[in-house]
Amino acid sequence: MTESVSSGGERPLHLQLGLTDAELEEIVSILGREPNEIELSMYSIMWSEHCSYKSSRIHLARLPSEAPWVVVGPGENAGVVEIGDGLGAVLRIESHNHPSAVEPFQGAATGVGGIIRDILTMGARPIALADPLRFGPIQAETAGGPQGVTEAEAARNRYLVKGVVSGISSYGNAVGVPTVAGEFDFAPCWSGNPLVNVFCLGVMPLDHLVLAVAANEGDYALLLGSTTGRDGIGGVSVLASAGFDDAAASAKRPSVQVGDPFEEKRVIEACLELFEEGVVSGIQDLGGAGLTCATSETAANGGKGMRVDVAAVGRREEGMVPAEIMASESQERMLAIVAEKNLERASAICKRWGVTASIIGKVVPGDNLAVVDSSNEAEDVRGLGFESSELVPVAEVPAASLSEGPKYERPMGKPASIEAMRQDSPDSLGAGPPLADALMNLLADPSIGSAEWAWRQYDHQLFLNTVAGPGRDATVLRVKGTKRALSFSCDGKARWCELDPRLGAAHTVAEAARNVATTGARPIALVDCMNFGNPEHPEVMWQLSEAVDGIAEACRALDLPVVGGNVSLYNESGGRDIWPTPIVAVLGLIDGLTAPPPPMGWNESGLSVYLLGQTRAELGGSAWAWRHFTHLGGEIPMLDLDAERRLGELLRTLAETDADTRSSLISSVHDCSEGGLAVALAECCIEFGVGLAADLSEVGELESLEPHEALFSESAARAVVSVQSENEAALLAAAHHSGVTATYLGSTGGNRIALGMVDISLDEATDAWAGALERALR
Amino acid sequence: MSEQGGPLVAVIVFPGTNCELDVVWALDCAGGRGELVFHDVSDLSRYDGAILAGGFAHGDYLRPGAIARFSPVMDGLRELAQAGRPVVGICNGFQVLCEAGFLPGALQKNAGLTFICAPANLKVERTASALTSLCTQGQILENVPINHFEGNYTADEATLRSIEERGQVILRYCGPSGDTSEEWNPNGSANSIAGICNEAGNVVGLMPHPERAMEEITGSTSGRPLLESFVESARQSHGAALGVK
Amino acid sequence: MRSKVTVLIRLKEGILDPQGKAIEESLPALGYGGVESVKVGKVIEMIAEGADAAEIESRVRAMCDALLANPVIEDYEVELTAAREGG
Amino acid sequence: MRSKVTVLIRLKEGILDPQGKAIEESLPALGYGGVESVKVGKVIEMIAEGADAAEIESRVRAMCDALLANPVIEDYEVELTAAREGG
Ligand SMILES: Nc1ncnc2c1ncn2[C@@H]1O[C@H](COP(=O)(O)OP(=O)(O)O)[C@@H](O)[C@H]1O
Ligand SMILES: [Mg+2]
Repeated sequence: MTESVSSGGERPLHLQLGLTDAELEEIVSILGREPNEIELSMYSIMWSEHCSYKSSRIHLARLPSEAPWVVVGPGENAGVVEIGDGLGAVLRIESHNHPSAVEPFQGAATGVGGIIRDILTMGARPIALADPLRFGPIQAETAGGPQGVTEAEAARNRYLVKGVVSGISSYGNAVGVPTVAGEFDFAPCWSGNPLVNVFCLGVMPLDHLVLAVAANEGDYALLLGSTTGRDGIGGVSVLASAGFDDAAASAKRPSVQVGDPFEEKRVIEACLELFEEGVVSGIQDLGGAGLTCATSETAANGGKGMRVDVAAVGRREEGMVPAEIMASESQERMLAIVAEKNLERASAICKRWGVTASIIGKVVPGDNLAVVDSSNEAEDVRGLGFESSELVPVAEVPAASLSEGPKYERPMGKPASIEAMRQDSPDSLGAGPPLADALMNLLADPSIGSAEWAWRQYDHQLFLNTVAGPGRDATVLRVKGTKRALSFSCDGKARWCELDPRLGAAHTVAEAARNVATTGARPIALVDCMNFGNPEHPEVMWQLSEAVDGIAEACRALDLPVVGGNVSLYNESGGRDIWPTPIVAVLGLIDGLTAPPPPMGWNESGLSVYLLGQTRAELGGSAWAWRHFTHLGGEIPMLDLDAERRLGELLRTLAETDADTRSSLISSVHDCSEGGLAVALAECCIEFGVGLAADLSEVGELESLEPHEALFSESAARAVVSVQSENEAALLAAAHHSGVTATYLGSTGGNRIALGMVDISLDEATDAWAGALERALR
Repeated sequence: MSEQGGPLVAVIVFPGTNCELDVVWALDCAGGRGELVFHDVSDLSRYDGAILAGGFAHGDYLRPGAIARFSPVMDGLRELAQAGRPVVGICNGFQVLCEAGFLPGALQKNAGLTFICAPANLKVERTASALTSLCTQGQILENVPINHFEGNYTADEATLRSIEERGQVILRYCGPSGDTSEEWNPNGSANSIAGICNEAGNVVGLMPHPERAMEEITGSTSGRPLLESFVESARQSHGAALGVK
Repeated sequence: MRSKVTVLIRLKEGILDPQGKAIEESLPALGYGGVESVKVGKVIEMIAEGADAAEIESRVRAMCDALLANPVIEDYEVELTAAREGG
Repeated sequence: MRSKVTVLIRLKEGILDPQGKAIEESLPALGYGGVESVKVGKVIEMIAEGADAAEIESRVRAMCDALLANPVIEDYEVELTAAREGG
């Protein structure tokens, strides 16, 4: 926000700050008086969409969040689930969409920094990051991109992609948390409003769990880390919670924040040592709404009051007023609540790591957050305003009223266009281009082809946990000191959600869970990032509500508790709302990992290849229709959650590694998703450069399929496996036992991807797929 | 040497270092015993050798290793080096050793100007060093991860000539069959240099991360001969005189 | 005309400079006190060929906007020094 | 005396400059021809306090030798501009 809080302007201050008249009335009734300017600014940032979830809260409440293994569910900085051996896995997903649209490198970098602090705040060492990303097309229509995309637009999107990826690389690598997974998708709806979501995973001894509470009177509030500047002031309400066009984006430029991974690294190590020594009684990261949020939430959670002296806050800019200090979103800061007897130890630990720690507040009786400013007091009192009850606060409000915020039940309405879209079946498209061309095109599509260009720039091995790294259906990380491993996958299916947000969101969950199952893991928790358009549009609220129900339904069916998430609204591009883009991350647990799980592809000749699951004529919302016709219409594939569940269980049994032989029943496993069976088979060939001779005429025993349907249909609940001939009988028995159809497709070998109805060169396919993203970015 | 287990190795931690726990883990795999030593410690006399772990000491701000080289621990490292005990800098540690003048040359940004985290093949060019004594001349170590933005080894002509003549290059990037031509050079390093040593061979710097290639389950065991050589030379230098006695 | 061109690129006022900060913090320990507000920027030098000084300058400015600087967080300055051969 | 000090750090002649090379190679594709010998260096600015200009300059040179530049591959230049307050 560029206007200063005290500036008059013609419009009343509360409106300038983004509060409505009704919200102002609510504040007056809470306080029993008119708020002053500082109080008003504190309410405005805390009651922004980004901090208060005012439009989404009533819907999020419908997500199932309980399971016996959930230690901390939604509502805290991150979810915590028990994984055995006294350990907990800590997970969270966040978005940094709007900052990344303005400055892709720093926007993505500070997004990484922010999510890491959320994990750290629980008491855990952050051990892995993942970045699901969405951008506008990076190829103009003339270069094979979707219809209507100009070269200028594509060039801008390429700039955003490169900036975001190098921001993630630069910050993530330097801060010392490996980035082990990610995801790309491209479509016009994200042009100018990229989605930069970040997932972070931590592991901790459960007895180190710390919460964001200030429950003991007399404890001190220590601000750790970076100095406080004007950067990001109002970033929450302006950058993250309002749609913007190009002109406004330029006006907001000065509030761009720069990440300092070195400071964050020191903060991580210092905090882990503080936890190890048990010297903090509560801790909260400073993210959106800065000190206002951290102080009010810890006090409210502890049922206490807090007194904060802004004069004690170390600043890097001159002339900052209290409202600015309380609102600043300067990065790389944490608020630790420390008992007096532990102050010395805490300071010593911070000093050793070169982390500045200043006492800025104190836990006091009552339930108010009181802000004092002792900068003009005598020297012996200056910076110690939290100790004296004489100083008159410059702001004083009930702490809980800031963090609770309003709750809206915004009007909802099904988009008028949706029925027409669903009726526009892909049947009208005919058989499309020649099958070989279609397959090559899909492999070369940057949404489908290899993302190695990106993950080569990410340190994905640090901590020596990465057993299956980026590029796989799911990432597998061993948990050192135990026999266990964690597996996770991030997924989003926006095209499907645009056609049917409820079913599409449910599919998203199913796909992530299936990915995790291919590594032999049992899904145990989910976090979601709800990226949607303008909540003031009833269509968007309908999409959000439907998507929540879809996620809830799938989670219930698959026994998956939702342990946290994030909501990002006002994502618009060219005045149009983005496709509804819920992104989920599913975490799975492997109890005994003795060897890497089977790879996605086959690495030898002579293996038998089977398709598990059933194929229907389901091209609605498919990559095939989109890639060749920029067509989005028809019904999306059906979802049989029971079939997903049975397939998941089967995959787990098949992929499990035997402790003695250190091998599993199957030689490879890969699920079918974007691009259907043909793309899945091609990817299996590409991984180790071993071809396939198959016959797909048996595919689709339920209905007779056209060749392009057999190849590119995106029916759910399917996977491709390969087995040694001596294991075929066991595979078939296991599939039969799980009630999963297994169809023999052919056997591995050679240098062709020969699928009967189509036959392409493995070398050419490899080249198309491996260079897809890098070529498009040139 | 420690009572239990192998030689005791100081694993140096600067603020911003991030591979220290990995190096301790890998030393354990190689039969040594790593102990974290913070950069403010200057007496390393109880250690049989030292490894400067990778990461981003002081954020790599200004230049990688530029600020780190002023830490008190550098005195201790100098003493170890002079006493002939093995001192190895991995990645960021290599950058620190060059900045501090333990090793010639400097490391610049990769020729492709992007960070690279990828497997590389290495050819052993000299076996008389703390890191390669158990290797054979010309041995190819497959799939040893590299993970850096500034790993492009640079030196002026005269320096390059001198280190080549004195056989100070211990590892070069190569293809699967040992071809060290430009085609296999991932970062533009002069003469495809991946690692060098001092004349005595006890001070070594390399960009690749042998500690990431110690176990089948994480993808490669090609780092083992390197770290096992290191542990062996630490074992042999146990008790070597420190300073002028 | 051939001219040597120097472009100085600096972070805008108010934008955090982590490098400058790290250098400033480390100087006192190395015995170099009395220094503050350390900022790190880039200098790009090149030889440019053009019709005249004005034409060269405007072309280099366009290059700065498009590629050399990040206008969101950086300012730049372009200076032409005496026309000369070599770099 | 307080003075603003500017330090220019450049790669030595003959040392390959990957950044400069990358910029030089990408310019023609963006429609900016007629440019060669692109070199990228650093500019470090600071406010230094000292007895007089000579004392400040020699102290900054010492900082360059010790920390700011890497003598193996870099050269530097120190310039004191008008004494002034603020950064
Ligand atoms: N879509 C969602 N699904 C589940 N939980 C959510 C969702 N969005 C937000 N939450 C939960 O609401 C809480 C508040 O989120 P937020 O204010 O973004 O936290 P922080 O201030 O730490 O960034 C978190 O516990 C988060 O997990
Ligand atoms: Mg938080």
